[in-house]
Amino acid sequence: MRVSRAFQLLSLFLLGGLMLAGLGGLRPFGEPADSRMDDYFIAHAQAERATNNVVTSIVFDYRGFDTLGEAAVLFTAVCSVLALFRGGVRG
Amino acid sequence: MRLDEHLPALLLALPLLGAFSAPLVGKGSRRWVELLLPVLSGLTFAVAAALLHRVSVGGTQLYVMGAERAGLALPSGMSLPIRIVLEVDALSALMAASGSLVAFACALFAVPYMRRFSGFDKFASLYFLLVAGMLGMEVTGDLFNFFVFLEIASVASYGLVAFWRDRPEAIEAGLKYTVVSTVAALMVLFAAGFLYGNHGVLNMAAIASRVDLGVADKVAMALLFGSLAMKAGAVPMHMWLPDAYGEAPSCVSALLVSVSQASLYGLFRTSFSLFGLPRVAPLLGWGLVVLGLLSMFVGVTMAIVQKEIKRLMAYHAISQTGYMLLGVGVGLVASLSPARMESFGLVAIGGALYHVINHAMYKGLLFLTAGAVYYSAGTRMLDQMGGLARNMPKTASLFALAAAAIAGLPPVNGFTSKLLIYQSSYALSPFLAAVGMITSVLTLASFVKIFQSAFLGPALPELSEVREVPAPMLAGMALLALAIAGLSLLPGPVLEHMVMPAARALADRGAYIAAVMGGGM
Amino acid sequence: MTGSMPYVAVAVLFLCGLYMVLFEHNLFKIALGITVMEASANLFLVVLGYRSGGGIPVYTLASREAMVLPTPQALTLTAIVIGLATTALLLSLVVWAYRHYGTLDIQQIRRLRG
Amino acid sequence: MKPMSVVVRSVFCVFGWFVLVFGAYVIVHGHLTPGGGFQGGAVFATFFAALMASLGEGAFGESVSSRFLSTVESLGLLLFWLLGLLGMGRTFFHNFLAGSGSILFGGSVPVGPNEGALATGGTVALMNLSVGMEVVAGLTLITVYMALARLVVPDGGERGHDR
Repeated sequence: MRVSRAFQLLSLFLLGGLMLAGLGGLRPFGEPADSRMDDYFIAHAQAERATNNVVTSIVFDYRGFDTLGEAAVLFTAVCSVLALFRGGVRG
Repeated sequence: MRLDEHLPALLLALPLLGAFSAPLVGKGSRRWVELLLPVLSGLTFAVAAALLHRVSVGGTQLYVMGAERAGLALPSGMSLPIRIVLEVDALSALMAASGSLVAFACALFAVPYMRRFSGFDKFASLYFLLVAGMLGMEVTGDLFNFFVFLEIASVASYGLVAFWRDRPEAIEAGLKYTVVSTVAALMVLFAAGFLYGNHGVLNMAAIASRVDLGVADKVAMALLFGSLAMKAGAVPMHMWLPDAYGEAPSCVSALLVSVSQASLYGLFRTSFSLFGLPRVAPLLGWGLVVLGLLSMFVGVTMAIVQKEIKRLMAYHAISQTGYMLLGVGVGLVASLSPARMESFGLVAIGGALYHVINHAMYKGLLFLTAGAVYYSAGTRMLDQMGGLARNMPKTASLFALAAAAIAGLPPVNGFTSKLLIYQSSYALSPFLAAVGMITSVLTLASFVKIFQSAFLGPALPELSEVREVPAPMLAGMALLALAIAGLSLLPGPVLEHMVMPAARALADRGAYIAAVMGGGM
Repeated sequence: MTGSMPYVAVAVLFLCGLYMVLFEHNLFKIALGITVMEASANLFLVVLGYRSGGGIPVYTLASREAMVLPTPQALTLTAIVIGLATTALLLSLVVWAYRHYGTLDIQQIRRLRG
Repeated sequence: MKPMSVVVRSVFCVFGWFVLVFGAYVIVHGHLTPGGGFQGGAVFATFFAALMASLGEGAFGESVSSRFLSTVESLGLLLFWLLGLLGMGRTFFHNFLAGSGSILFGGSVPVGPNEGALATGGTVALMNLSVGMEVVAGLTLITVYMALARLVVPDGGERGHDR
């Protein structure tokens, strides 16, 4: 029990400290360090992909493969939930 | 349309197709799913093998998702990749081929093995998703995409570990695994966020070309290193692993070994390609070495006292992971000076990568034989087994082969890779090699004990009705045994054509970056 | 005058979630803690994408030229769905754990040891 | 879950349908306005959650079967996968419809702020639809199964493992 409490405190301070240090070391809020990739999307989404919504053009085109993965994660969760409760729900 | 150009995409598209269509196919009859599972797994393996061949002939393959051409990483006027790039170098192709071979063998094994349970279409979906997640982690060149595939593999394995929901232990193992590994995956997401916030890109090669090791970079490095080491099951973050491996159905445990190795791959990429700058290379290298020593020793000592066969094998998996961490760590420490790299660094990395493939094969085979024993004898407790070799001679001989491999007995493949690791780590420090050898002896003792108590000796009266397992299960095990035999009989060609190119690809940080960024920055 | 307040909000959310995951004994509260940590990750990604004075990156009937970075928003979308999937699965496992053990206290759900 | 009071039920029966319309709107206009398949699908699935909360869980079984939902989910995902595959003339996930002039979302848009036209976006719009299908069915399935979880018998009669 003592060891476990020590482990909990250690993880809290380690992870919390890392997080605070990282956030403290990040560039100031509202000033992107390098926005070339995003500026490309903003500039080209309409001409290249005929999409007014730049975010959607990224979600389904520029990074469409991520979205397939994301849909697969949701599908995985559905499959797991159905597998856990299989056999009981009719209809 | 030339198909061979699209191999990296097909490698991920095929298992996803299987996952999405399994519920539809399962509406017809279970028989169709039983056909779909091995056939698509086999096709995936064929694609992975073709990809391995293509990479070994033509060098690193790029695949830019959704671009005009597959190899067009940088659109005109841009010096940064903007799309998701799959970057398949020799290491990725090797890992993908070995992982998909294990997946194929386990799929063959799973068909009769899971016949006693309902929900096979859900099982097949989750299985395909686990394969897709594993392969995706190994071939992607994009940090956020890596996170997405990590999550696919994790969520699928949560569902599969808890698949036998009637056992409280399975639910408990699933819960522990879910909580721990969700937090780890969140850390990967935070790390991707830090790197994006600092550099404005998500492509791993592009990030690697701009890493400046400021505070945020270092934090991202620590988060990635810690969480991926945890997902790979390195001591002291291993507590979820024996539970998850022990409680999952055996065909899944065997595949989970390869899935953990995908995290290991991520750890190697993080240490070498992403952050392998001279300033932090010794730190990361010694970190890997320490994790490796701890895993080797703690894993094997915990394994000796276990009474459940799969739990015991799971602790051995931790201990074997230690060898890989040790080898790669030694290589990373040596990478500071070209002379040391040439004399033992590359050998260490090669040995570790060779051990990765060997381990995927023999540990997969061990878990499958444990599943076969469980299927026939109906028990997982070692003290309730005895004299099984009489009724299950084939399973017993396959088990003996895999046990010889994991213990590192001379003619079998585990020996070659361990020897390479001993040699090279001895060059760095004799202490490392000594720990490795002690671990190896303890492993041998442990497996001699299991073989003697479970398979030899007088047959227990309650086990006299035990029969050999059905043919597809034997076929799955035989496939892995063939792979072990191949790796044992041809160590030279395997090392020369598959493993050492992978080791060089891992060690060459510049080439990894240049493949995407086109050389000059 | 927001300064770095958004980062502070991320840190506070993260620490709250981490504390819950590490120190709570109730499985449901642990699941909530994970959800809070996921929320902090999503907030973190959105915060990274902000550009001072930018509007939403949608051209339909847009009024000003400057737009915030669209990539983090797309990433957040993905991360939210992934978080939702994990939470659903975690809660299903909690339901089963309660059914088997009759409790949600993690100190009593300990059959696997050693 | 028991049905709630008559006030809740009446309000749901009258206004619940607007949730469906709004969800469908968000899905279809994903490439023009903030929103898309995931968001619209989540809105749409709220309808079923509200249905079960207000009218009782029996109401769900009368309206739609989980077998049907599972089919819709798989079909949505397969459509998504297929749209990715069809781009394979160039690469996986290549948007082969955008600006092609095809009547299926093949229109092009002027650069800069504009009022938007529905028939643009190419596969982006089609993928929104397919993801919408998947999310509606998937989230509804999760809600239903977790709500009806207590009906599952703990030892479901499987005797393949040692318990």
